[in-house]
Amino acid sequence: MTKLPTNWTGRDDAMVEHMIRRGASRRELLKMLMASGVAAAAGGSVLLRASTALAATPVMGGSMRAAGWSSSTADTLDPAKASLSTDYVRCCSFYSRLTFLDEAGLVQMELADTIETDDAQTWQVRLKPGVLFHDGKTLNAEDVVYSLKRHLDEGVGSKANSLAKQMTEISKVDDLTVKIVLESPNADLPTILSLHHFMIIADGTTDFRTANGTGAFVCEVFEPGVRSVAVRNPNYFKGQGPYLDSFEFIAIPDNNARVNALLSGDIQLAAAINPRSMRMLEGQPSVQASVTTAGNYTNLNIRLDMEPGARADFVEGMKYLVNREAIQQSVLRGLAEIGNDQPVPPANRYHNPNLAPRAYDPEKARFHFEKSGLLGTEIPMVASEAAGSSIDMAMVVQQAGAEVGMNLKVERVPSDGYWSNYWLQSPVHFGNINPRPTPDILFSLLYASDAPWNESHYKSERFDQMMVEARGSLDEEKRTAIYWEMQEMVANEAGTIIPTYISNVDGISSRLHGLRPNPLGGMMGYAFAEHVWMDA
Amino acid sequence: MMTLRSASTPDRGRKPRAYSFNWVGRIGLAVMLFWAVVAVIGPWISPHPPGEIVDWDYFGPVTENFWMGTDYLGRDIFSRILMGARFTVGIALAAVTLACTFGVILGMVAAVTGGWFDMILSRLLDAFNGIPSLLFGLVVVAAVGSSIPVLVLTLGAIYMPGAYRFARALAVNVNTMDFVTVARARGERTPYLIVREIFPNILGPVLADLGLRFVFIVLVLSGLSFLGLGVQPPNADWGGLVRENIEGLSLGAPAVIFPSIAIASLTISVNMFIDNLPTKIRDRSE
Amino acid sequence: MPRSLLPWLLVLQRLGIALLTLVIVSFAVFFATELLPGDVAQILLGQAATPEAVAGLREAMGLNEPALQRFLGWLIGMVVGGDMGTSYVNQMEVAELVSGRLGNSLRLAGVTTLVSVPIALALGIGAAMWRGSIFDRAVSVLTISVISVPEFMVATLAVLIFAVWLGWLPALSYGANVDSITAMLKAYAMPVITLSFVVSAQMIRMTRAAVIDTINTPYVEMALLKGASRSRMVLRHALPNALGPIANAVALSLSYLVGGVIIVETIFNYPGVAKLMVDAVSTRDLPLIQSCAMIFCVSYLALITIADMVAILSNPRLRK
Amino acid sequence: MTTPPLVRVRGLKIGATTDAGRKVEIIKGVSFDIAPGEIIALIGESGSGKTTIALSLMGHTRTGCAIHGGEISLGTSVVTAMTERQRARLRGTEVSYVPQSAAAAFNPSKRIMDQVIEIADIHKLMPPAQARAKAVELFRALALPDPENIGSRYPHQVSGGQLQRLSAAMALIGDPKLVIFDEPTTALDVTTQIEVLRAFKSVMAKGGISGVYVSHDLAVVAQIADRIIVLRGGEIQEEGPTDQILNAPRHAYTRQLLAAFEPVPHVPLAVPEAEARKPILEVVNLHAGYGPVRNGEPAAKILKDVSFRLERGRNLGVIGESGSGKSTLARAIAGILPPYKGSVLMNGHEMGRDIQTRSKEELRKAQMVFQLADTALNPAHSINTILARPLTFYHGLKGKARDARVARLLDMVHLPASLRHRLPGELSGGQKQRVNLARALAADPDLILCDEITSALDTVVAAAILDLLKELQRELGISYMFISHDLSTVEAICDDVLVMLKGEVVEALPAAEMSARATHPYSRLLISSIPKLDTGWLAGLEQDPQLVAQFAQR
Repeated sequence: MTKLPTNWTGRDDAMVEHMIRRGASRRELLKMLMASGVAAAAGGSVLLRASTALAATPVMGGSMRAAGWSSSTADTLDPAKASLSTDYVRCCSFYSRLTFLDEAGLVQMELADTIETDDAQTWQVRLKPGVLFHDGKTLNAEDVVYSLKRHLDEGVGSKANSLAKQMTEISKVDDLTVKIVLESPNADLPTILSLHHFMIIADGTTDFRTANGTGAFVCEVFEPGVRSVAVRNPNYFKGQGPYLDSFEFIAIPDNNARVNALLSGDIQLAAAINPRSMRMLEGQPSVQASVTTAGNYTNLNIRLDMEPGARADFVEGMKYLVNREAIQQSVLRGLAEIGNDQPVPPANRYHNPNLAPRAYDPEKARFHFEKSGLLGTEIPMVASEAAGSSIDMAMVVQQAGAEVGMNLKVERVPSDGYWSNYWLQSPVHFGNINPRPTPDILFSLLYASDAPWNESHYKSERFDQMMVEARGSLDEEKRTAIYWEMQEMVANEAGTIIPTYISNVDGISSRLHGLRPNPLGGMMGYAFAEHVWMDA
Repeated sequence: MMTLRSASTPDRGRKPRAYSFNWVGRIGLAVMLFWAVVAVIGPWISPHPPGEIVDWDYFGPVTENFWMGTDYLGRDIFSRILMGARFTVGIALAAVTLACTFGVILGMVAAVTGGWFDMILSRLLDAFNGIPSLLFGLVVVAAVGSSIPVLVLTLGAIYMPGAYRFARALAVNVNTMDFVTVARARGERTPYLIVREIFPNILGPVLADLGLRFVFIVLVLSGLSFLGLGVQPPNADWGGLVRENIEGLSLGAPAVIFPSIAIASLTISVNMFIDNLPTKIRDRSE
Repeated sequence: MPRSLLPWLLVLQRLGIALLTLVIVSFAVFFATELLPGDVAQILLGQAATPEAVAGLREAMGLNEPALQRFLGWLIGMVVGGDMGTSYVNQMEVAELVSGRLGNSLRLAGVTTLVSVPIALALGIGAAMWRGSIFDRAVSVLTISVISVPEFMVATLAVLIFAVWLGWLPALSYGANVDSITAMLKAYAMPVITLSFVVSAQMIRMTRAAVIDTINTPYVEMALLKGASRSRMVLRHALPNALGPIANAVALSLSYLVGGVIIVETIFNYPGVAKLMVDAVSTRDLPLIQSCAMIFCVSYLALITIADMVAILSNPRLRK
Repeated sequence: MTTPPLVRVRGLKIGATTDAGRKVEIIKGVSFDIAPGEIIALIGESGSGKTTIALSLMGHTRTGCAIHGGEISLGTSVVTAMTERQRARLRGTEVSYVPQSAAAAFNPSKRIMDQVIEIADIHKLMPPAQARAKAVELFRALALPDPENIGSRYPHQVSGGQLQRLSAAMALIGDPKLVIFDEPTTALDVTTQIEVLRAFKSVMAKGGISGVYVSHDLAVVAQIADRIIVLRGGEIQEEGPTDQILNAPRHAYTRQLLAAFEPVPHVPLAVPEAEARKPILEVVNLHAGYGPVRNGEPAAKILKDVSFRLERGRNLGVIGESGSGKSTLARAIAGILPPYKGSVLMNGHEMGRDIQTRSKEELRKAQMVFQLADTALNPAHSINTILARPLTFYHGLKGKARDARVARLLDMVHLPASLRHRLPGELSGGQKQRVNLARALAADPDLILCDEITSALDTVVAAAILDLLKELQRELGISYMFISHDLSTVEAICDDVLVMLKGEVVEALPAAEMSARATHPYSRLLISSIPKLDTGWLAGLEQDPQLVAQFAQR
């Protein structure tokens, strides 16, 4: 390890670590370090150390226990039904996908050897040969066809049903080749196939009490709502296989209990730590925080097709009333990036950086409310624990409203049934959208006129046309330009206020290494298990 | 002292000394009254609106401006405790009144009428007792959401069977007394027997029981809040305050310590008061 | 009728009433579940619950029959064959899902009982024996404080102190990796401590009250006038006659240990029946909800009945 | 006396703290001696401090009480100077206790033998086998049936009289020098009382044991005590040999006590001839019982085929021992316990079986007064409320008229009008019973059913109540049905007497000549069992053992 200059103290060390945890960029950090008179070289070495000892050599063996935040008897090993982070983690360790996204958000091949297309409509997927399922069966095209076709069957209850619908034909060409024909051209298919729901299972599988996949781990124990134990798959197709001998996954829904378990050493990874627990981790040498800003957001939706959202001034007023900075600082404790009311996060290569977030301006908000004639009317905002941090956000908005004479009332409703009963239904409500890898998925899911999750009931023919155009285009520059414009349209015209992109913070033991951020979400896009190792 | 006397034993014109109780009970009473007053005047004396973020920092320490520190969002805990008093005391009181009113009335009716009515009601409520109360609360709140009336009704429903059982047992005892037989032999109807003959004689223990039930309701309410079901934000009862700020516990944040103290002070004081009531009021309660 | 048959008839009557109670509870639970918004298909699909998807899943899960019909089917299966049915959510046998959790719950309840009942009885009897002494006062202050402090505070503080700061005990307790006695003791220590706190207070108070009640009877005064020591008066004369009410108090406290421990299960992540029921409710998994409710009810009735039996056995007048 | 006394009490003062924290002196400086082998009696009304003094001889005071002054010595040891531990050593060995109610003083959950020999166990006097043998000896000496096996029963399995004798065995097992009897026969029936008294007397005499006999009943005390101490308000009024106290009382209070024993002959009310022959109450073949009704008959049949007539202005006494069904009879007549067969006629027309089917007027005509004045008055209501209710209920009186009537009623029962704002808890037993009567009178009834209304009262107070009843009858012309186990009370007020046994009327007798006219063996046994104020009565009493075996519930 590089020797540190003498005026560099442990306190400074902690400060740098803290800033990194808060998501400070390398440039900001260096600026800070320069200002404090530390040599750039020394600062660099601190950064290196602080952002986990990346350079250390992986160690084989050992076992770990990780805790997610949600679990119930509905826990499933069926990738189509997977709905909670817990399911994703398990699916990632027991199964493999055709493709996956790396840290940079680029598509990499997993079970697929190549994916080819000429027109973005007809695709040829060639599989890697000799991949073995846990039960010894060899992976072939039938497994892939079965795995993908399941999503079209409504009886399966697939979460990816609406995405999968565009695959009008899925057929076996030969033992290792599958042909996929889409409804209309979509250049993003390889990215879509990297979603967790499109894990490949063996042909004909209907029993998911245990998992038979091609993943890095074999399922040894699975108790829904309790735990799973995974052991190393000796026949893993990626060669040397995972570093860990085994890992146990549980869920601790209570944030405080999860953090305490991490601090006491009962678990080595605590997923999705509430920002307000950050102070508990600070100054604890045995734990670290791993921050990912993948693009998960909690947004305030105002339906444009009914009162009060039908009055454009109300929507406009709300956009000024949302104090994004307060939400970032107070609700999320700085572990967020300020959002500009559109779903494509800064980490995404199609993100439009020129679109400035609306500034908090109570006067303008008041002006618009007055114009809409709703000043003083009681308007309920529906929030729930189901949409993370929405209650706190609602309180910030409500307080701001109270200050300009806008009577917004927070209505907290139960998590159970929130998604079917309030989300998309209430005039003013909160939603929570998990990261999606491409703007096309986001737009077609959330903003197209016929989008299943059109949160604000936004309708624009032009937007729909642009979406189809970009989707079918293989010209990157053109795509980017279209996507930038679409982002502007959403920010200005739709009723979805996206105040921040929320960072995911995973608490990890200092003994755990190899965890890197991933655009598909926390815990390395839920696939951490095969990449991490433990200090001996 | 005066309030207690007139409330619990309306007809008794004994010498005041007979109802004096020791200093532990007096402290309990003083704390109870203190919180009752706070519950009423709280909103007028709180320095900040309960929802206002007054500090960009969180889990702030006790300072000149923020007497009990700030919470996880940087709101003033002192103001929030003053506001929470109204919800905690109010909801618990409403629920306990509801539970006791229905429980006591049904209990007395069952004791006096006896027979099938008594048997069926007792069985039903017994069965209800077998359902864990927190789970019941969770289910109800999951079904209809959490609002103050729902909380009051739920908590009231949870404790009604207990109040019923207690009042029934007392009323059965009183019902066998000769003065009830005298009234019955006179030709008095059931409502008279219940209201005039039995009720005054079970009032003392019922009030003592009501106090204990109040404590349980405060705790169940805080338990429900802990599980995420309580008063609508930005308001919160004390249990809700503890839950919101539980992360601050290991930091020793005042934001979690003061609401906890508030809960404990209320429940302990009620217990102290009840435990030290003069035996005349309490003796039939155990 | 012959005298010897009488107790059996009583037992039969008891059982009949218990069964009736269970059926009543079952119907109540069913209607309550029906009131909950959303059904299992909607919940399972979550954000993906488009009307077509919900309809498809419902069809596939066989949920298109009217709910009442399904419930009655379940009830008949339960009453006739003890068949708890199949979970809607994950197609597992409810019996299988429940058995492990119930084992956990019973183990936790059992260990807590073993720890708390002797301590509570000892403290309660001691406080009654030396009524008004420093010991009595200390016990009363202790019980009042314990009764007055919310359970989650006790639990959270226990975790902070013993797991996080001292590192003596694990912060979690979920039944895994219990391969030695020490490991088991460690795993159960924290929830057991918390629960013992919660349930003991009531038992201590009731025991003390019951013993004091009997101490005030003429036969205990008679024992005093025979020259018996305080402990003899209490242990040999008062206690046997206070067993009935004490058993009742213990039963009520213990009934809490099966279904009422949701907070402890949450904080220590202990997979017991209470959490299972919460899960079942949140997924509207009717067979599972019903089965859990039955378990709570049966355990409650069983405990109450045991308490009654103790009361009867300890009293020769009722024993006939 | 040449031998030193066994017990020496000098200037004994005992204080008590009330619930409200007030301190009162309940024993105000009492001194007396007990010689070895002597039995003294402590006589007094309730509240006279007789039990408190007796218990203090064991160094025991009840909760809230404490010995404040004076000295008690037992043999050579000074009880008042002892520690609690030393006193415990004394109890059971030097001085032992026979309680008022053996039924309450036996631990219901333990076998009798274990309790009887417990003293031997506590003080390590002898091995258990020897103790058991000694207990059997005592059982035999106390004339208990089946002495070998009675010890293996539970207390609820033996009768009250047996239990009382068993408690004496319990007291004697440790060979005490002094035995304290605390009203040991008060709870017993008269026929049982005789046997128990005899047993006590003989074992005490045989062992030369000293005794303290606490009682309110002079006639009983006369049979057993050598000396009598008369107590009142925690002070000794008079002390002397039994004969002297009975025959030549010096103190006015003693004379008052004795006077209450004098039978006051009852003068029947003069009623116009035409009225007199009309029965006010007629009971025909009345059957009643408790428990679940099957085939129109209750499980436990108490009253069997009772018939009688009560004429206007006359009083009917009903006597019998506990369990004879006399209270049930009153309840059946009042409709509280609906009879399942037979009928009750009031002024010639038949009344409904239960309260619901009777008219207000029918209910009003027959009023009932209960034995325990404490439980018959609602402790939460003021006297005014209690008396006003029947006035409103039956007569629709309100406001001033009602107030005036309440005042009249209080005056009729000789209670000051100022009492109307008090609660029952603040009244004495006698006052409460008067209020009870006043409430019955408020209905303006023709008949008052009096269920043992004087039994719980002290002799003097009871006598006053009887006087009041007579006075009211003269003024209002009402009739009484008077239920009692005490023959002298019945004699004092009734014209006719029904003797009841096991739910049946065995004989109807004119009250004035009961002993002379009784023909039924049970009536004769019952009448002969009443103790007389004569020291030689018990010794001279001869009862047919066959009769006794047949009827007495010993």
